[in-house]
Amino acid sequence: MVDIKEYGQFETAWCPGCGNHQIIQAVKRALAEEGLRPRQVLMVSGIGQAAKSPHYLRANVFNGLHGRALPAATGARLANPGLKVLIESGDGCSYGEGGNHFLAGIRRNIDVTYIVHDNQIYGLTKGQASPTTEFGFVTKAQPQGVFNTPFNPVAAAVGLRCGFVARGFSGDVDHLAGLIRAGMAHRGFALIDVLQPCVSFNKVNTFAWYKKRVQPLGPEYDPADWAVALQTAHEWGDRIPLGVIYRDETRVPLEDRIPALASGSLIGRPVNQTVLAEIMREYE
Amino acid sequence: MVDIKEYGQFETAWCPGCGNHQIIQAVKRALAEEGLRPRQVLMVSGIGQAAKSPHYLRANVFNGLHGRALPAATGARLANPGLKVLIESGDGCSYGEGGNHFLAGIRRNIDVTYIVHDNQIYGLTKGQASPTTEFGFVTKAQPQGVFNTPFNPVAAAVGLRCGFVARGFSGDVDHLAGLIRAGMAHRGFALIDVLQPCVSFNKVNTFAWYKKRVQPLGPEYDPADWAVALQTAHEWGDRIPLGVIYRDETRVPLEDRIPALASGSLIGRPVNQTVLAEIMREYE
Amino acid sequence: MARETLNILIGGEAGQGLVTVGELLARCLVRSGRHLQVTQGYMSRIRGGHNTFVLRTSVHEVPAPAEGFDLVVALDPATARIHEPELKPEGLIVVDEAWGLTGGNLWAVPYKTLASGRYMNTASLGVIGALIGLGTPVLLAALEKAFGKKHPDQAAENANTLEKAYAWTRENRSDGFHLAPAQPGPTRLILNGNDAISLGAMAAGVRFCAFYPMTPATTIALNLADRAAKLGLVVEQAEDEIAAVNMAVGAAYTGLPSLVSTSGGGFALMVEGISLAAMLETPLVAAVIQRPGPATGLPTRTAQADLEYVLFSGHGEFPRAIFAPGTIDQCFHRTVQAFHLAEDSQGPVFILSDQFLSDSLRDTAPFDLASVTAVNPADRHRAALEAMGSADPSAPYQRYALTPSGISPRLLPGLSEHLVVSDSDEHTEDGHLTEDLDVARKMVEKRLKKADLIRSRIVPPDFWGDDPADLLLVGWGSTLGAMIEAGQSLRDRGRRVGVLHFSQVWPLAPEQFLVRLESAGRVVAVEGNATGQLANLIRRETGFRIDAVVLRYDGLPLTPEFILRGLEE
Amino acid sequence: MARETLNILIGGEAGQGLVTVGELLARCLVRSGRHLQVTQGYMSRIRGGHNTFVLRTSVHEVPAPAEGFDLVVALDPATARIHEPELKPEGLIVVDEAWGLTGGNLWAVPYKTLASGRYMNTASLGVIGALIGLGTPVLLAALEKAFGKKHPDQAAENANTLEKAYAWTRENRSDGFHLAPAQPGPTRLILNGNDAISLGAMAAGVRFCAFYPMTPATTIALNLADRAAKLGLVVEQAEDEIAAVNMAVGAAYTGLPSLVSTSGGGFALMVEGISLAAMLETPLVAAVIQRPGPATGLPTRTAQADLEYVLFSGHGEFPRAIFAPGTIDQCFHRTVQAFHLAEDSQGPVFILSDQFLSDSLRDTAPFDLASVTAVNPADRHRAALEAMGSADPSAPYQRYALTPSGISPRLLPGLSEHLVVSDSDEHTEDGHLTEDLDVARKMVEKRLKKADLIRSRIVPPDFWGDDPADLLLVGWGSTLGAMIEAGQSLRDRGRRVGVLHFSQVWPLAPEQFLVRLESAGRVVAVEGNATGQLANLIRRETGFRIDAVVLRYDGLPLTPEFILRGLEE
Ligand SMILES: Cc1ncc(C[n+]2csc(CCOP(=O)(O)OP(=O)(O)O)c2C)c(N)n1
Ligand SMILES: Cc1ncc(C[n+]2csc(CCOP(=O)(O)OP(=O)(O)O)c2C)c(N)n1
Ligand code: SF4
Ligand code: SF4
Ligand SMILES: [Mg+2]
Ligand SMILES: [Mg+2]
Repeated sequence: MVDIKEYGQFETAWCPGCGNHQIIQAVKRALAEEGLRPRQVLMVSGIGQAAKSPHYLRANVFNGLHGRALPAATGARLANPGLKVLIESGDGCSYGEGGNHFLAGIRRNIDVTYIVHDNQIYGLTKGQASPTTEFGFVTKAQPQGVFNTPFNPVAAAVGLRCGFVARGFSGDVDHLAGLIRAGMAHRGFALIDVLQPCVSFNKVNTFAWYKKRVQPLGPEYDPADWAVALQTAHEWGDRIPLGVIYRDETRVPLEDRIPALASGSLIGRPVNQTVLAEIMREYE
Repeated sequence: MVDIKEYGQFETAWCPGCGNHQIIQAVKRALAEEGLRPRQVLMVSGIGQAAKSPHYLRANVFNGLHGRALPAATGARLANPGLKVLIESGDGCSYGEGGNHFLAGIRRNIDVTYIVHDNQIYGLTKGQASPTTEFGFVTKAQPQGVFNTPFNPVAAAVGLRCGFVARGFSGDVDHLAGLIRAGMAHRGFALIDVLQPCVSFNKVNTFAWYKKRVQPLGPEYDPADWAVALQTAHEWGDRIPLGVIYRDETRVPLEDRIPALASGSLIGRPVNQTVLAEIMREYE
Repeated sequence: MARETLNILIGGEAGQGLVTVGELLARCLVRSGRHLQVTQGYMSRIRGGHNTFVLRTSVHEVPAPAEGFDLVVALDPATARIHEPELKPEGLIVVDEAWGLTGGNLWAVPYKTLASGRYMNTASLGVIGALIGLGTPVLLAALEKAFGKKHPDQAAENANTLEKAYAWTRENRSDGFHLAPAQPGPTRLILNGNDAISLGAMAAGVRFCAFYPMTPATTIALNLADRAAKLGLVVEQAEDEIAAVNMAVGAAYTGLPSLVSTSGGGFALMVEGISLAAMLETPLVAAVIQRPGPATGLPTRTAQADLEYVLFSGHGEFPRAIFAPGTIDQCFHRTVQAFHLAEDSQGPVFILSDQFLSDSLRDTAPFDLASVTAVNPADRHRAALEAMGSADPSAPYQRYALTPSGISPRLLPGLSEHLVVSDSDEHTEDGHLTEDLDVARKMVEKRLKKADLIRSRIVPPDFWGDDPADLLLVGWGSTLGAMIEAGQSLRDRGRRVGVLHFSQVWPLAPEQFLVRLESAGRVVAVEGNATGQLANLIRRETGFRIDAVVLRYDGLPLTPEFILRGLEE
Repeated sequence: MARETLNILIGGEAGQGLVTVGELLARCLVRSGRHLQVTQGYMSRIRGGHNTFVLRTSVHEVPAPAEGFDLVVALDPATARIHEPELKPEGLIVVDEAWGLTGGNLWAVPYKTLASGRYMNTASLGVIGALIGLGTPVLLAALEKAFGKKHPDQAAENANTLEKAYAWTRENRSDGFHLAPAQPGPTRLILNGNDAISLGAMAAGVRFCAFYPMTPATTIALNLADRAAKLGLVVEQAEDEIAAVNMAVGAAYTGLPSLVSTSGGGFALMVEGISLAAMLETPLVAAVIQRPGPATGLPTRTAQADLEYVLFSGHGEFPRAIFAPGTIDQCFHRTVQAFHLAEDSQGPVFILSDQFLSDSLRDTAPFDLASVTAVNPADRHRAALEAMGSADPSAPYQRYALTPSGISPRLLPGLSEHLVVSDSDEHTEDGHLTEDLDVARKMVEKRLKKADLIRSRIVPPDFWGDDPADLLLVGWGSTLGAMIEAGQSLRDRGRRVGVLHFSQVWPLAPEQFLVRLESAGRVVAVEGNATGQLANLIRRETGFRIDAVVLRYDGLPLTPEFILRGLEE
């Protein structure tokens, strides 16, 4: 276990009362408890309020483009499988602009822990609907209310047989830190969708609203049972289950399948001149 | 019923033996049987072998960009809800490059019939893996075989509660034409994933391979039962179910929700000068 | 002595309501016959940080923002500290007594005794109003317009607070900052660049807008969404910018005048769609509101660094037009022109604005709506159909008929027996894909031919000042006012100065401006970028090498003072 | 009399195997000491249609494709019909007797009697080999190399068929098309532009390639994928081009020399990522293989119409370099340079090629691999670390330290105690996001400063011919050979002609070429586009107005004949 102080303490640009404050706390705690030092960690994000997270802890940081955290993280992981790669970004970034990468990343099963700050809104751009915004929710961009069916990321991920799917709540840091640790321990793509109140733009799904509904899954719950997981994942109403909803430890992460990575990171590996010359000779 | 001859007969650029030939036949038959005249129909496609389909029947055609058929179709439908809008494109176009639109289109529930020619390969670009290519399938781009878990579009769509989800087979034109008619009759987003042999690049999922596995759902099957549908949708092995896998007639299509469209197409509607002047006065 | 002009900064944290106070004050100033130009500076966050709302107001027209403040109204202590160095010698910083700040230019207001919690901003308004000599009626009317309907329960307390703060200020500080009296003339609008673009689009007949939120472009779509139901248009928030532009092309193909709005990073994702619009010969208006890049850059600041990027966006070759409004009025009218030109040339047309202009509230004469004709593709469809007369509807309609002008009669799908076929591949006249290379060549030529129409309608650059000039300032877009004010101040010092402003930056017609460049003593380009993009473009088009540049690229708008300093270097 | 040069077209439907025959023939020609240049023409379909594989071969070097065929080998009847008009007066069209075609230039071969089904192409090869006077050993060796391992069971029948067809041909037509004898010199490679780019990338140390399939760029990634396991690199097919470029930037940030390859429409989707690479100061090489646009255009044909598009891609302002190889050798070496320049300037560098060059097999001397140094970011990391000496690792490492050159010492994440922070927002020296506008200004200047390094390494344009020239042809990329051949043919007629070829099109250094332009009698730009993009760029950079243009934009490569016709106009 590493001292959490190594991860520092930073002033943030978030609103007071925002759920992001707790999430970053949980992330730091999980990293320290896993015994990871900042230099071993790469935090990747896109753009949005959530995506500022990597600036609020000490680690290697790749704060890329809106919606594109996952491909960047994929490239980084493939480059250096020695790095622990975490992604933190918003629901808009991850399921809106980045929706195609979400689908592909799960299929690719790259070993990253993807923490989505799901405030069901586009926070940084001042409150337009995100894919997870509830039906009927009124915003300046949706003055008649949202017409779209909300996206249930947990259900989608389980449906795609993502090897690790969890739902957390920013209001329960202990529980969340545990989920993040479990996600990091999982070898392969791990999704942790974190319910996060946005005090400025989401006046519907407030802290109280979540608090009333979230309910951690008990020890009797078996996340290995896919059919049950699928059903649990679709639960969203008076009860919203929290915890590891689905876990399949048998899936092989992409990194393990790529021959070039069998002997570890490619960084600094010199060009094999013999092989290169052989390749050139194929063109004779 | 309209004479199918209205839809013409065209030479194609497809390989002899390709499943596309049957699909276009089924589309024409469905259109004619639905009593639609070519002028009422807009065929939208992206880029790929499948996406050439709209050139092989008489209709209005929007053959857009690779992966972008659905947004273009959405714009066209919102512009003129009097048009019957069908999309025909490939699995790569629809689930690869266009994956984000697929997710969003289902949530948006725009009233289009989306026919995906699913040959489990990128045909036009000469045989790279598509999202639906099976695990282990070897191509020039995947010399060690595909590492990704294949995408099951039918299961994904049912999971997202798409209002109409069907699977067809190019080898059974009658059945397929029926599915397309049902898809067109459905008010809202209708997905028809059509298994289609590619004789040039997919030597695994051949006509015989499909033929041995596909099995139309019987009359006892109730596509209204979502839980059963989800289970059925995930079936992919020795038996591959064909037919309408899920149907929910209660979902309201987007077009019906937009106030501006309450009185029909906006095409040619003059600017209401009184309202415009009022709006300007808000800035006084 | 009363002031003709005041430069007032209201500063505070995001979420403190400085925009509310600022907008109320803006309305009062304009209602009372003053002119106004607002500059907003804000951070990429929702609460906290340091934001500013600067009102430059005068009894004369206000062409530009200026440096140096007469009044700094601090809603938080940081504002006082940060802006003290920018205070003019006689200037005043209004602070809250409760902060315990002291200093020569500070003036402490006992807000606690004047107002309670939620009415603090109303008190500020009262203080400022009294300080600059606005009457209570105009202040109360503005309050009522803003909150009357939304919060009728707070009306009385609002009015009370305002009057109390007003009275207190009059008693304690009656000197120094009163604005010269002005006669309210005919009604003026108060709106910013994005408001004017939205209004222009509505007047031009926009029927479809697809967007993905992106500062500083979002408000255009929000403006339209707000009026979508009553004006009859569809505004769709897309899953990404790629979807937005493809939806718009789909809607335009079908017959709706369509708009997309975005900024640099979002526009990147539209680039393929722009090329699509060109290939399908579909009218499309794209409003690109610039902010500093590369990448995410400074999301809430201003820049003029995407001219070349937009000009050469889209693979393959095709004609286009780019408008770059410099005033609110130009925002409106160039937008109207953009819709007409897109429709007439059947292709993409751009409006290139920036964050500064997009957020800059100004007073403007109401637009003459009656003089604006809306585009209506259905009318053209009918006309084209009539022109076809009794053409055999079973003969395929030639959507891409080769014509001398390059422009083909455009029918809309579903509105006649004729089928409308459009393909992103190279195509024959009937729209179907072809690999006939002779046809391909002709189609390239056809598309490029449409540049003639676009060229025939170029809005010439505006010239202001002395002709010939010893010094000619050349710029585009939102820098207009700063150039004119800098120019005027040099003229006041006896120099012969001209300003050449392009509100259309592509195409360029050398015959409209080259002699001005050649006859000027010294030509200086003034741009909000680091490489002089317009200067380079002018050289590309004319060979003329502009002598020097004054460039700003720190995210702030050009000011007259910045230009003057730059000219001295 | 033996021929020094032959222009041979093999034509047929897609799927008939004309590329197989063509490639075998190419190998035989080069093995037997001839030079070669291939031009491939194919349609956007997998079976049917009409494709061509043209081999121009000579005992001398073959700089360019040429018009007019000596031999047309028709694998289907359509080929005979389509290419009859292009046959030289003495030319011959080889057809299958079974088609029953007759005509002066037709020569019918009784294929049915020579070969059965799957061996038809082998028979063709035998026929052509005999016609042009290649010996059976070289033909058999080529067959063996191509099929020996893959289909050992067919070896005997293949050899039999070849010999039978060969013998039949020798008996029936021994005259006319024999190539002059040549001495096989030192080993030559046979490879096309994309092969050479791939090989250049491998030699330069590429370790990561992400791509989404797109003709004509796909083969670069396929070449790398084929060698990924043995050479130790990762090639990932992405879900779209956006993912591809962002993966590459992620991999490059982490320490791998990275490549993306695509064409115009796919590149559109990478534009935002290019801007990201610039902002993060991450090395990235992008190979853009041009085809005609706009939009999908002609997916399998050639063009040079995306120069400006690539040059101004990406919002915001940042330096870049664009290489435009004109030969196979340049494909290799410019690619190596691109990797080094990307690494040294810490930003995006482009290789701009086109379909013609990408598919054009040519003979080339083997590359001197020993002289190529691979880039190795880890070495630099170590060097930078050493230079930092005992710097306190708890003091934040300044990834974006402001230095006089604009280039900051670059560490890699995870390889030391120092944390590497990169942000697409404007950032401070330590990489964290900032809204300090003074820092923002300095960072803009820092990034642009890196242009100095790029400028210091510009590959000057190559000059060929007479100096000063009466006529100077100016071009870039794949048109090199056609320009030289056109130039030579004019020189043969007594004119003083020069050719100026840019294998790097950005940045331009006027001091390297302006005097050539100014001293030439007449300057003509030769480009594969419709607007003269290089000509416009030269004017932008130098003010020099090129007198005339010869432009081709029908999807076919420039030929010497096309240029000569264009010059006459
Ligand atoms: C390509 C692109 N499009 C749009 C934006 C503007 N943008 C910045 S943040 C954001 C939404 C953020 O929402 P979310 O991801 O949910 O994060 P939150 O702020 O709610 O934490 C958008 C649309 C951008 N930066 N880049
Ligand atoms: C933006 C973009 N990227 C890539 C391509 C190249 N491309 C054309 S078709 C195609 C794949 C087609 O596969 P699919 O959609 O499955 O259709 P099929 O040919 O198999 O019917 C690709 C990658 C393109 N045209 N545009
Ligand atoms: S706007 Fe919402 S998400 Fe953003 S910091 Fe504030 S509360 Fe948090
Ligand atoms: S390549 Fe495959 S999908 Fe394309 S036409 Fe041929 S068989 Fe059909
Ligand atoms: Mg959010
Ligand atoms: Mg396919």
